[in-house]
Amino acid sequence: MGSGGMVVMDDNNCMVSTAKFFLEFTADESCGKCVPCRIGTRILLDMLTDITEGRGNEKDIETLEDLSRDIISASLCGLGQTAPNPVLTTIKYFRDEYESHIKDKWCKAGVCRDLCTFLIDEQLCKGCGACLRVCSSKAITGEKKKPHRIAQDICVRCRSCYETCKFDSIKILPASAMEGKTKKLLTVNSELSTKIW
Amino acid sequence: MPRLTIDDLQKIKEKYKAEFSLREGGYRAKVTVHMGTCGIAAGARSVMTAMMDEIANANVKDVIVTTSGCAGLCAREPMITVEIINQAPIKYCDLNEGKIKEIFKEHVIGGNPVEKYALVAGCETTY
Amino acid sequence: MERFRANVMLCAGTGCVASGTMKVKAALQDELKKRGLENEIKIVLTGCNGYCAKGPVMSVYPDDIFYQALTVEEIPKLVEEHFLKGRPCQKLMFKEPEEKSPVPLMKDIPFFKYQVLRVLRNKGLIDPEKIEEYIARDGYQAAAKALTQMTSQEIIQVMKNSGIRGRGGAGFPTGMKWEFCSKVPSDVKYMLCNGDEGDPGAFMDRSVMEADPHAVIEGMIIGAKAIGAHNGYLYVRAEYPLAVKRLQLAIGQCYEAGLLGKNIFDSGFDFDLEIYQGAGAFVCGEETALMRSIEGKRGMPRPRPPFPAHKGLWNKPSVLNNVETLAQVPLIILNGADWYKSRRMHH
Amino acid sequence: MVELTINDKKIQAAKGTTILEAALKNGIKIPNLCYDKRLSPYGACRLCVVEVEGQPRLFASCSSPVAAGMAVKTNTPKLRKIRQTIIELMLVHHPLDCPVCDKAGECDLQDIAYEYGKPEARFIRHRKKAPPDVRGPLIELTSNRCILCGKCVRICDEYQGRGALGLIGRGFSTVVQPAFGEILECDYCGQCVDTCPTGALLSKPYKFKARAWLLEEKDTVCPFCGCGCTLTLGIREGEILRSIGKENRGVSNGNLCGRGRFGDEALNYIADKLKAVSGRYGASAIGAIGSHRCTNEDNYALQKFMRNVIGSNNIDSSAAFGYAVAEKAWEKAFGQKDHRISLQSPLNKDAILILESDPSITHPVFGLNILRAKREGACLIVADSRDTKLTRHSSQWLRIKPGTGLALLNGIMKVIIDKGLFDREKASSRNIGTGFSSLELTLKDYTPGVVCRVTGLTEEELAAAAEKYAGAKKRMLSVTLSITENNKSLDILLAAANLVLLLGDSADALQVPAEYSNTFGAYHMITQNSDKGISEMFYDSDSLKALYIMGEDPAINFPDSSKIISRLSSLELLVVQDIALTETAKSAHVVLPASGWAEKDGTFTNTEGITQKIYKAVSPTGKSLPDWQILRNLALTMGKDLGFRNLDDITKEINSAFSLQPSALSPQPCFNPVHYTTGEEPDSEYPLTMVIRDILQHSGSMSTRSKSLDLVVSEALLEINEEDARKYGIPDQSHVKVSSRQGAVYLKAAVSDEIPEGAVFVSPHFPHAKINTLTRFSANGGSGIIAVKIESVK
Repeated sequence: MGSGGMVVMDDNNCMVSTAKFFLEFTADESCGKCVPCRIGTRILLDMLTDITEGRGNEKDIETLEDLSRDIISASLCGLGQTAPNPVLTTIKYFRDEYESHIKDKWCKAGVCRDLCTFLIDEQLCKGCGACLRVCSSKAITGEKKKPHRIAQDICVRCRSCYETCKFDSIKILPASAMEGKTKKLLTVNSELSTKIW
Repeated sequence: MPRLTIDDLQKIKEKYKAEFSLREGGYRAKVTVHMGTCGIAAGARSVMTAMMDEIANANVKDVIVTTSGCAGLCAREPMITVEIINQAPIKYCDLNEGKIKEIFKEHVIGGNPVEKYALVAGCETTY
Repeated sequence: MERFRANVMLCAGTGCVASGTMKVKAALQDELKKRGLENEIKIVLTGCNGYCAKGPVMSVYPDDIFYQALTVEEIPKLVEEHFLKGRPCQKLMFKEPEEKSPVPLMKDIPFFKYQVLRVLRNKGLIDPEKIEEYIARDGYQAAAKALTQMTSQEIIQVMKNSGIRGRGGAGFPTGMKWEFCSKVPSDVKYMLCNGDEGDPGAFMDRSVMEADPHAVIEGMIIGAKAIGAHNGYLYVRAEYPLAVKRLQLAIGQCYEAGLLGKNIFDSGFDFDLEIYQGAGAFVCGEETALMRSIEGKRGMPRPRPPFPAHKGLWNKPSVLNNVETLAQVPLIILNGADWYKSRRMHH
Repeated sequence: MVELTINDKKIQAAKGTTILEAALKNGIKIPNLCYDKRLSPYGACRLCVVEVEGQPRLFASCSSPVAAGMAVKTNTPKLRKIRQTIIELMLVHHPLDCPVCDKAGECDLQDIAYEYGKPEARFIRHRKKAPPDVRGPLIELTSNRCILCGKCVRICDEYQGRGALGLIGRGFSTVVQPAFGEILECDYCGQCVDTCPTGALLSKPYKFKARAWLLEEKDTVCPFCGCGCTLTLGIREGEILRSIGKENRGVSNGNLCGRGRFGDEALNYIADKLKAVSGRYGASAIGAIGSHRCTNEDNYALQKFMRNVIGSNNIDSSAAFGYAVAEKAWEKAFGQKDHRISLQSPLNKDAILILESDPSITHPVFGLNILRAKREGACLIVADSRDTKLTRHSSQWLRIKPGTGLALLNGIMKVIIDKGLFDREKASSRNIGTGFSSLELTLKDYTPGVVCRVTGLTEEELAAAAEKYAGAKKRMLSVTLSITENNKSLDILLAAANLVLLLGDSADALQVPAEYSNTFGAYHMITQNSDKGISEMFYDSDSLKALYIMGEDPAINFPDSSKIISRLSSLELLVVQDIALTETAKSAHVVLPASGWAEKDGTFTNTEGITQKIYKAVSPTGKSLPDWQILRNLALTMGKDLGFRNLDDITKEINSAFSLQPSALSPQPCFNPVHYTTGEEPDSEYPLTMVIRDILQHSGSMSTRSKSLDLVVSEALLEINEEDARKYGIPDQSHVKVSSRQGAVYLKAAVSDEIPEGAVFVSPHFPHAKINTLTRFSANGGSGIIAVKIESVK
């Protein structure tokens, strides 16, 4: 951003969402004077929103880069001249994340709720109940010391269980992994888990 | 506050020196009063007050007083440790207000440990 | 004068205040009084220490013990143990994640350990609401030097030699900026400070304004002298009420002490300064938009040229510097260009 | 000057000019949407970006000044790409409703999109759906089409100094709106409409009238003020649909005010109505009134407009009440036209007879010469009911009853005839038309006894006056006549002419000055040879359907106000062209603002027949224009050309069309014996005689608009004799209600010993006093003495 500040993030962050966060800010804060900043940032934001909600298409990355560069060259002030930077740099360094969002409809960090499914790997789960306790929507069930399960139609994909589990037993899979099966209580067997990983 | 001159800046700085030697650590000497239950029972509180009074009366700005827990020698309380920067710390024991005056004058100000009250030199520093 | 044997520097930055600094302070006062320590232990409210996540925080001098996540409930025990018995309270000390033993001293905490404080040199060490404490830390010495011993050209030369560049983000050499403006002939010029920090999650300017408002003002006085301005505005976003309050207090103290207004330090130099509160548009941090905002117009950037050094606020030559940049100015003037250069970060 | 290259072309440009300006000046086109040369650089649309050699960043050419040695490229692939993107972005939300947008065909956005746009759109998003803001009367705001170039906001604020528009909101939701989102409260200059590069701001009257490419454009000069802005009229099938200002055209260079831009409405309206009235009732149903306040050129233009464009000969001026009457008498008595007086005429006279007039007030300089003649030995006989400055300086004051001057004249002639104080032979020789014998017969009844009973004089007074006047070597007789005075008429002038002829004097022994500075001119420009005059237009019939009034206020100045107002309000079209919103203008369908006399050039012809140039002394106020220009533009609107383009053209035409020399009629003097008729006799119900007389400080209703003159006399006063005041219980300075058989008005009473018993005097000049509510119309000029009653108002 403008002041040259630094934000440290780890792999729990989705870079598409991160770019989207900054674009939300700049699109909102654009004064509205010059065209590239006023409309361009808005279009970038809309495209990123589409990508994070599963509506991305293959040409998007190219379009994002192209539009970003035009906005940077054409904008009147520093706001527009830097606003697309988060888009360009996240594409530059985390292109795979964009690709997995667009092609696989999969947000591997589990941030984009429409692009992920949280499942418990039965083989890793010790049945400690930690995830069950933090689940605010009561989507996780299971007896002590036995593998727990996440009810997909209740899960709001808040990531709490994922962050709580000390055994890495909670896996983030693409939303499509559960297509057609969402009404049932599900666990994922390690076979499926490893295949996708 | 009246209009300040450049000299006033120095005067204000001087006036706040004690306070800031506390915070900045620019003090020359540190007196640690050992205030374990034993020390308090033996009169550490009045020893500390006496030391504070001495410092205030002498208008010395580079000496700080701090407290610590039991020094491990309850029988010899009240005790203090005097540390002059760059010298070995000296522990004094069996103190009273009169001895404090002497220690302050000879050691804290004068830099010469008062051997007759000293317990040991070169013990561990406190926090 | 009262002598205190210990100073408790309780953080009163926005974050800590939000976490309960004022309640903690009241509890501390009560407890110290109860124990008869109120004349031995002094409580000082400071600016932000940059550790808001674990607020309220405080450090105790001379021991330099750092406490975090204070609660009202912990206070009686803390007072008894630390201030009476001299046994610092481990429970409230910082612990590295995954480590068991606490780190008692602020200077040993990794977060603070490697910090070399220049802009924030007075952070946590002074009460930002007391001009005397700023002065006790060499405050206004630089302004005195600049106003009484230096010419505008000399000030600008020092700034240029130091190599300081704007800390707002764009990194334009500050000395050059001042030089451009100083060369434009005009009766009226403006010295402006940009405190419209709007980046999401950025609070470095706020912590300077809250912890050491006088440093910013002193920087502005020096800058004003350098460019020949007699009027200044501190543009601070209204979302920073504490910063606004402390700057307002500081400006009031300066006027009282003759550090603002007419004939500062009998140098014949006049400088008036006031605060202008921004309504919270990010774009008003942009130089030209900020000036339009002060003019009372819609805050939108305008094309350059003309550059503000020629036509800025109300079309008069103006210099706008970031809070952080200005807070460095007194240091550079006092310690010299070479000192700054030797310590300069590599951009 | 600095030298630079643009697209490898070497160019010289003044220091400080922007790259865009330099390029445009040298015929190099750089697309732009937010640039307007009247405004300071804004740099918002970013279409004008250019590449400068050695500079990594693109420069917005509208806001970057030229520098020596600069190498600019305006049309590289990189720039085309950027512009394409910008247009693409603009069109993401711009509704593509060009088929129903009035701007289509002359839309900058459309043109640039055509040049730079690309056929496929990468971004398909919702379009804006705000309903158009149609609340204002003239300007419609469709913010969906707005590209936020800010030109409207800036031209209103920066250029017009009005600031009626503002940008509201931030970022993507920014919109142009009237301040505080209320109804557009503006000057209606329409500058925003012309400067808008899209169809966001449109002229409401023009909406859906025609596609831009179907309009025929004609440049003309705006009629509404002295600026003479260049209007570009949009005409389709002979109808003016709009008028706009175009950059780089004419004196105004694209700037117009609301009058010019929306004002064609007024001219179009008048033109249409005039055509309609003429079509339905014939041209004779249209009349016009000119004015002594307007120049000869203005009046000439009016008559020419009426005669050539409308085809009507119904034209007159207020001279009908004064100078026209004198002219009629002149022709009847002396067989001459163009009666004019000489201001010097009183000098070197032995006897001067003034009848019920005070030239020292109505024509002060003429009056001064009368007083000077008296000082130099002339016998000054003043017949007046009122004590005036002249009566005080007179050799003999004949204090006759109000309105009995004619009886006095007949009495004097009877005495002269009876006493043989004239050359009978010479008088008898004037026998063309009515002869001397007829005069003698008519005067038979005017014995001194009868005359003295009517006039209130003694027989000695009468005889002395007759002897003195007849006995003088060089004589002069003067009467003033005007629309505003009601105690004299054509008859008294004829009687006076009889006296002149009886004594064998030449025509210039009778001096009847024209009323105002250009009454003489106005009469000659207008009234001659007209079909319907004021009496036919207002008083006789209802045949008039449309009336064009230039510089006159009949509702106040003409007798019998209620009749005038009812006639005015029955008209199908009343156009008033005046310098102020007069009483008459209040009933008008259209009011056109004209320049006052000090605001324009032209000529006035005074009572001596001398034509003098008047010069523009001050700039016209607001949106006014000289009358002749308004008429010319109206004629143009109606498809006819009056044939002159400037004042000189008219002056030349006047000189060739009119000879202001005395007419070539061979002088054929003859007697016109007239009987004295009483006016309205006072009776028990209306016991007082009311006389309307001019006062010195004012001159018609216009001078009452002078603040300084109003400091002297600011109120219409009813002057009343002390005895009468006591009798009717009227204290000085109290308010009274004055009623006649026509109506009633309220005035302030001034008790005065200058006034004879049984009479009251009022001045006609104050519009708010509405004196003509009380009066009646008389075709012989004047409105006749009327009987009134007065009541104290508590």
